[in-house]
Amino acid sequence: MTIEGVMEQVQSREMSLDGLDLDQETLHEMLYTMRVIRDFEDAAAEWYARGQIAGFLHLYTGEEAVAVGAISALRPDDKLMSHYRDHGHAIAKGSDPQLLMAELFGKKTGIVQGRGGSMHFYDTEAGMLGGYAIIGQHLPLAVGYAFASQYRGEDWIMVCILGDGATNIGYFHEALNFAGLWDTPVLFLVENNLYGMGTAVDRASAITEIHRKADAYGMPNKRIDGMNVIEMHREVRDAVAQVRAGEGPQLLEALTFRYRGHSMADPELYRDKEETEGWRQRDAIENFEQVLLSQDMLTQDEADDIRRQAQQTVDEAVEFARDSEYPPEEDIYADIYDEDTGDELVVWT
Amino acid sequence: MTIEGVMEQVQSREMSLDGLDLDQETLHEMLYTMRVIRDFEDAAAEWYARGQIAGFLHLYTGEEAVAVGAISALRPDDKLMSHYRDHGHAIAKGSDPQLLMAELFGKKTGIVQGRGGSMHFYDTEAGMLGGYAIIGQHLPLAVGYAFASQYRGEDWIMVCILGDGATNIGYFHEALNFAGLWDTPVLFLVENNLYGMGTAVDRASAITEIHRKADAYGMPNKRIDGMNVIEMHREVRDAVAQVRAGEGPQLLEALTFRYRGHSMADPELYRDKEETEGWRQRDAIENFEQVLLSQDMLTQDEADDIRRQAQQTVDEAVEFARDSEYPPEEDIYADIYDEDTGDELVVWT
Amino acid sequence: MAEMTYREALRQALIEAMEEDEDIFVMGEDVNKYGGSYGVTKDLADLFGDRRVRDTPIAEAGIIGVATGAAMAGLRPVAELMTINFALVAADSIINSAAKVRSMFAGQSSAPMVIRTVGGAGAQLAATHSQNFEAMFSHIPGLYVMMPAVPYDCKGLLRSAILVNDPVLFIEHAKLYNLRGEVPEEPYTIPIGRADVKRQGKDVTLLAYSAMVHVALDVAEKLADRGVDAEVVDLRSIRPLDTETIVRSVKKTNRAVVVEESWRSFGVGAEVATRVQEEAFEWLDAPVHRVSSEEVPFAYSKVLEQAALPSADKVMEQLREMRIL
Amino acid sequence: MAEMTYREALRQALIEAMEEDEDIFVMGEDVNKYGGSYGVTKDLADLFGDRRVRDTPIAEAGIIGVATGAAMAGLRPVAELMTINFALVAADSIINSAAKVRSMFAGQSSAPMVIRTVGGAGAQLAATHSQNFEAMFSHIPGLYVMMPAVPYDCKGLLRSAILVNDPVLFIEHAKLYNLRGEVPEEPYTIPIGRADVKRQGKDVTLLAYSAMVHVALDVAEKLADRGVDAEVVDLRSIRPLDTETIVRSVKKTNRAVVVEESWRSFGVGAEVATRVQEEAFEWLDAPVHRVSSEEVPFAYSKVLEQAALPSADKVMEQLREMRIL
Ligand SMILES: Cc1ncc(C[n+]2csc(CCOP(=O)(O)OP(=O)(O)O)c2C)c(N)n1
Ligand SMILES: Cc1ncc(C[n+]2csc(CCOP(=O)(O)OP(=O)(O)O)c2C)c(N)n1
Ligand SMILES: [Mg+2]
Ligand SMILES: [Mg+2]
Repeated sequence: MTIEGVMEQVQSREMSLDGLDLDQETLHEMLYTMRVIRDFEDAAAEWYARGQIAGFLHLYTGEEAVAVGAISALRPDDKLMSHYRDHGHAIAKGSDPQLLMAELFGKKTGIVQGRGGSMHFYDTEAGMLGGYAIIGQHLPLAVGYAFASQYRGEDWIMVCILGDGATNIGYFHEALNFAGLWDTPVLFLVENNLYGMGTAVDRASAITEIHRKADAYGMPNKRIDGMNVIEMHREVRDAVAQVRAGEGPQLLEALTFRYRGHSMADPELYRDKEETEGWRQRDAIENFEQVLLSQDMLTQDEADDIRRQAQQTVDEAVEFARDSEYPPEEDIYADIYDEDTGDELVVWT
Repeated sequence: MTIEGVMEQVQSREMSLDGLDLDQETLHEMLYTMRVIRDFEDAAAEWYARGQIAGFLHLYTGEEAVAVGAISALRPDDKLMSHYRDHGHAIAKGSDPQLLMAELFGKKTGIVQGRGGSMHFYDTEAGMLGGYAIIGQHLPLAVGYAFASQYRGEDWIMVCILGDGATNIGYFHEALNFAGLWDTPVLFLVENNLYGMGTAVDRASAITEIHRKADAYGMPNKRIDGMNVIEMHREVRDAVAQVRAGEGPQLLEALTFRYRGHSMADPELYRDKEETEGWRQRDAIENFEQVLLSQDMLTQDEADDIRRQAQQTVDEAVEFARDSEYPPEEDIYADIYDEDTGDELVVWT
Repeated sequence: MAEMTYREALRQALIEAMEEDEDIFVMGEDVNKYGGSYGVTKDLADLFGDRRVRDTPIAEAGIIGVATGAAMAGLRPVAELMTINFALVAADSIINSAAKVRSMFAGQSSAPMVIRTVGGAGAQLAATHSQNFEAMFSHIPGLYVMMPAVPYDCKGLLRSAILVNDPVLFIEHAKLYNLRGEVPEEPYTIPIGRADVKRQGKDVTLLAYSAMVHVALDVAEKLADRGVDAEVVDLRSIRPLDTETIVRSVKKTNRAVVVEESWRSFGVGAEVATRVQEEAFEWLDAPVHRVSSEEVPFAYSKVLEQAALPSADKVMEQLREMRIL
Repeated sequence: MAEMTYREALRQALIEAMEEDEDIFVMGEDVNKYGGSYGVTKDLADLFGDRRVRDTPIAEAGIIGVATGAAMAGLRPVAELMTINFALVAADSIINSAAKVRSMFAGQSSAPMVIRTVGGAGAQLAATHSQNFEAMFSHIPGLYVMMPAVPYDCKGLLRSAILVNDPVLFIEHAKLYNLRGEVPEEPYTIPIGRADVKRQGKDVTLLAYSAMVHVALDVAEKLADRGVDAEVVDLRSIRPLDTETIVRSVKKTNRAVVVEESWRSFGVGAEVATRVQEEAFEWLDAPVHRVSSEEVPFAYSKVLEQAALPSADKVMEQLREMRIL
């Protein structure tokens, strides 16, 4: 689908800061984070090509506005669960790029000590509670995790990120029904990048307005512009406020696009170069920068500075990753079962 | 839920034969079939209590209008798949009650030679292609079976019967999406009897208008009166005509009620006797008989005759079942794999 | 000690744990209003309310997923799957979520939860409702798999299952719920991974678990009449398997037969037999043999179902072939 | 004979079968536009069109269910599961539908279908994407389970799998797709259930399958250098297992080691070892040992992944412990 065809489908508004309490510093921070994500993915691609990163590597390039817009609207103690295309989400949620890059390199200093790689970031401190590589599997996990907030009378909420393709698996149905039925404080955020691997949305889903699937669970839902970081922020802020207030779960569908192949192995036979090119023309980062510049919220010097800092952050992440050690072989036996379980409970012979 | 509360939710019409080409003989046949189902279930309950039938026994008592109304609108070469509460469907689809009863008794003469029991009737000739006891499992089977009709350019269709409870499992979502996407000629018929085992619909499903779940697959859908055999016939006839014409799958939700417990083991702690009583007052069989009598489509003598014949059919079924032999022990090895497979394809050592 | 049923022992373990720890809650199909399809959670809702005894939709993948998420957040769910046959629709949740989060996330997460369910044939429920999947799930690192045979073990093992910080698949047997036995009033634990010698003997070891323990004990009685002294080892825990107790027994008796309700090929007996020959090869006077279910889907008809199940007669027949009789 | 890759041999078997029989069609995630995630169905859509090469939603339970329904109706689907890890979400469809309809409905129905999928670790895909579930599925009556190791077997076994009238789980190995070997141009079948002696020897039997066959052959070369003559038996078919060929080999060599990529406990090796001791007890000079994957979820990092996998070194080590070396 061309970007024009798609964008007709959302009430894509101009970026407007009206009614948002985003100060200049926060806006700069958002731009910076978007740039870090972009540069992080470029570096990951490079080091994958150089053979230092392996496995499946799914890059987030092009979708930065979704992660940054959405996650900037959360409280630090809010939680997030994501799928395997999780780099952008972890960075936006506050994970240290050095630990993430070290993870890609399979190092002991990685965010999960080299156990999970690209698809399985987890960072308790940041509230980034996992990238999950089985499609849809984390949806009920997210509902269950959010249920704990409700069970204990707390007010943090859970954001659960998934792809358009994931809305077709049984997990989606069961999880959304559970959430709707139990009123768990979870916001489902669908990143509709028009493809699940090489399969376009209309070849995989009987309806293409993905967000309307949430109607089947009585769940408020909306399609929004995932290329517009400000609108992302606004919509997620509003939805989260209601979810936090105990009004039940919601679903947002952000229209976006991945500039690269599904994974590094993808020859992209299923779509034309022009399609991608159209989206790149409307790049969310460049757009955001332009808007800030034109609204005098950013000077050109500041913009250059942010660009430089982001690149430096990523360079340092690569350096850290390269300098780190691989885990020792005996690590394979770690964390299979709780190691502090006493003999009165478990005996292995 | 009281019957009044429920019935407000369907445009429950008076029984009217307008626009239907149901001749008197067919109407008598329908009444007869309903009575056979009712009597069959009573007999099954009796012989279960006497220890001649075992396992899980889920009776269809109260829901006869759904099976008979729906299936009378099919062509003989149309197919049907059902769940474990399948007696009524098999009888309505034309299976011989003697073979069905023999199956309940676990006899070699049973419709599946004693292999399946109550939950797993299967009758190729009648186009009754199975009762399935794993909730939701038969939905993709039905879609796949119907796909064969389309693949081969034939025009028979598949009716897939399921319960309200089954609409919450992942299979439902995946199967309906497949059907919607591939436009397979299948009609999903939900028997909403207000409970899945002991769990009322509103304790299991985030929305209680079950039929609206089909919107998520772009599938035409409607809630209809499952206690009105004529309306059942009319609605299914109309839906099937469209499905057969290649207009894609549909879903109908028939509101109905089971008079008995979920299975013979059910103490029915989760609902009041009065609730059931209310439904029994509006009994679909008595109602239908009254309407036929009052519209002069049936004389009292004929009505009595039908009643007698139905009872006789069931009595004979029981007799046949009792007189039949149990399968020989060596049957356990039959039909595990195709027995005609040659050595060039499979060798067991 | 009180006498109570297998069902009641399970129920007591649940009640004791729930009284002690507010984070423990029960969820599953029909556990509340209906009281549990096999009655184990009967009246629990009266004791602990709807908040802690939660009916769910028919959605096993979701049930286990939701329970796992709650466990990751620090709650301690006891999720009921109505029968183990329905564990297949939840297989990914069990194997790829619950059993993986601790290691995949390098110890930052864990899923302390119990999946209570019912296995076994014998109730004429036919092919899809009569299965034994313990071998399949016991293959999975990160899971514990329990199968108690008597009320005493039910109470103690369920308590351990609730207390450990990892997911436990706790498989009860449909035919044992009304079995009575001695059970202490007070809470106690039985270590997961410890087999139990249910009968001492010196001539042959019968290795069994769940309902088959009772078949083995029955056989042992019959053997005693004929002057053969059988030892009956109840595995109780399938993962981990108590190799030590198994091997100790076989080193004493020099001959062993596994009695299992699962299908023979790739069943529990294969692992048990392999470990025995790995660790007690020199002590074995004969191969370890298996008396298992016939490798066929179970049929409804009683004749057929019984013909496919292991029985005391079949074990006796096997012992005769081994010339132990 | 032509030389071709494992991938190409599979593709050829598909093409030949599809040309012969209009009822055969291929379905699965990304089999059409993308060409199959491992390229086995590349260009098939150009040859046979969208009608017979069908992309599906990400919905494995549905994929297998739909395929099973189509098979029941007389079509012959070849359904692709992108990897065997995703077979868990389809476990119920495979085990409780496909493998049951023939017996449960007393022969009135059947599900002639192939489930093509990919197993195995070694590509740094971490815990949920590196698993081997052949033991679990081979436990199920009604299913066939194939695991070819070389291109020749791929083509012949896949043809048999397509031709038999029962469901076949056909598990390819991700690391073998580019392996080259001799493959006849014309169609041929290899009987399901026949192991293949990939190397004759008299001193010890190495029992392996899939990628581990190549480890075993590698070990055999190393052993030859040291004057030990190993026989390598490629199981190929896990259900049914070719007890005859296995036992014949062990009766000749008197010693056997299973090399398997699956986790040890309740894995394929357990069944193989048990059958060997059941049927060749008197011929065994030592217990049958297993070299398996460590019982841990696979980690991403290469060091960790390799440390958990069986290797020629580990097999050599085992042989040393058995004093074969
Ligand atoms: C259950 C399951 N089936 C298949 C896959 C293989 N797979 C990984 S990503 C993917 C596409 C997912 O698409 P989408 O949800 O749209 O997310 P996107 O990659 O576009 O961000 C597929 C099919 C999987 N990981 N899990
Ligand atoms: C996957 C699965 N989970 C649970 C069950 C147990 N079970 C059998 S019938 C039933 C209730 C089904 O209710 P519904 O679909 O409304 O059909 P009804 O019995 O009311 O006709 C349940 C939970 C099952 N058979 N399969
Ligand atoms: Mg996508
Ligand atoms: Mg119901």
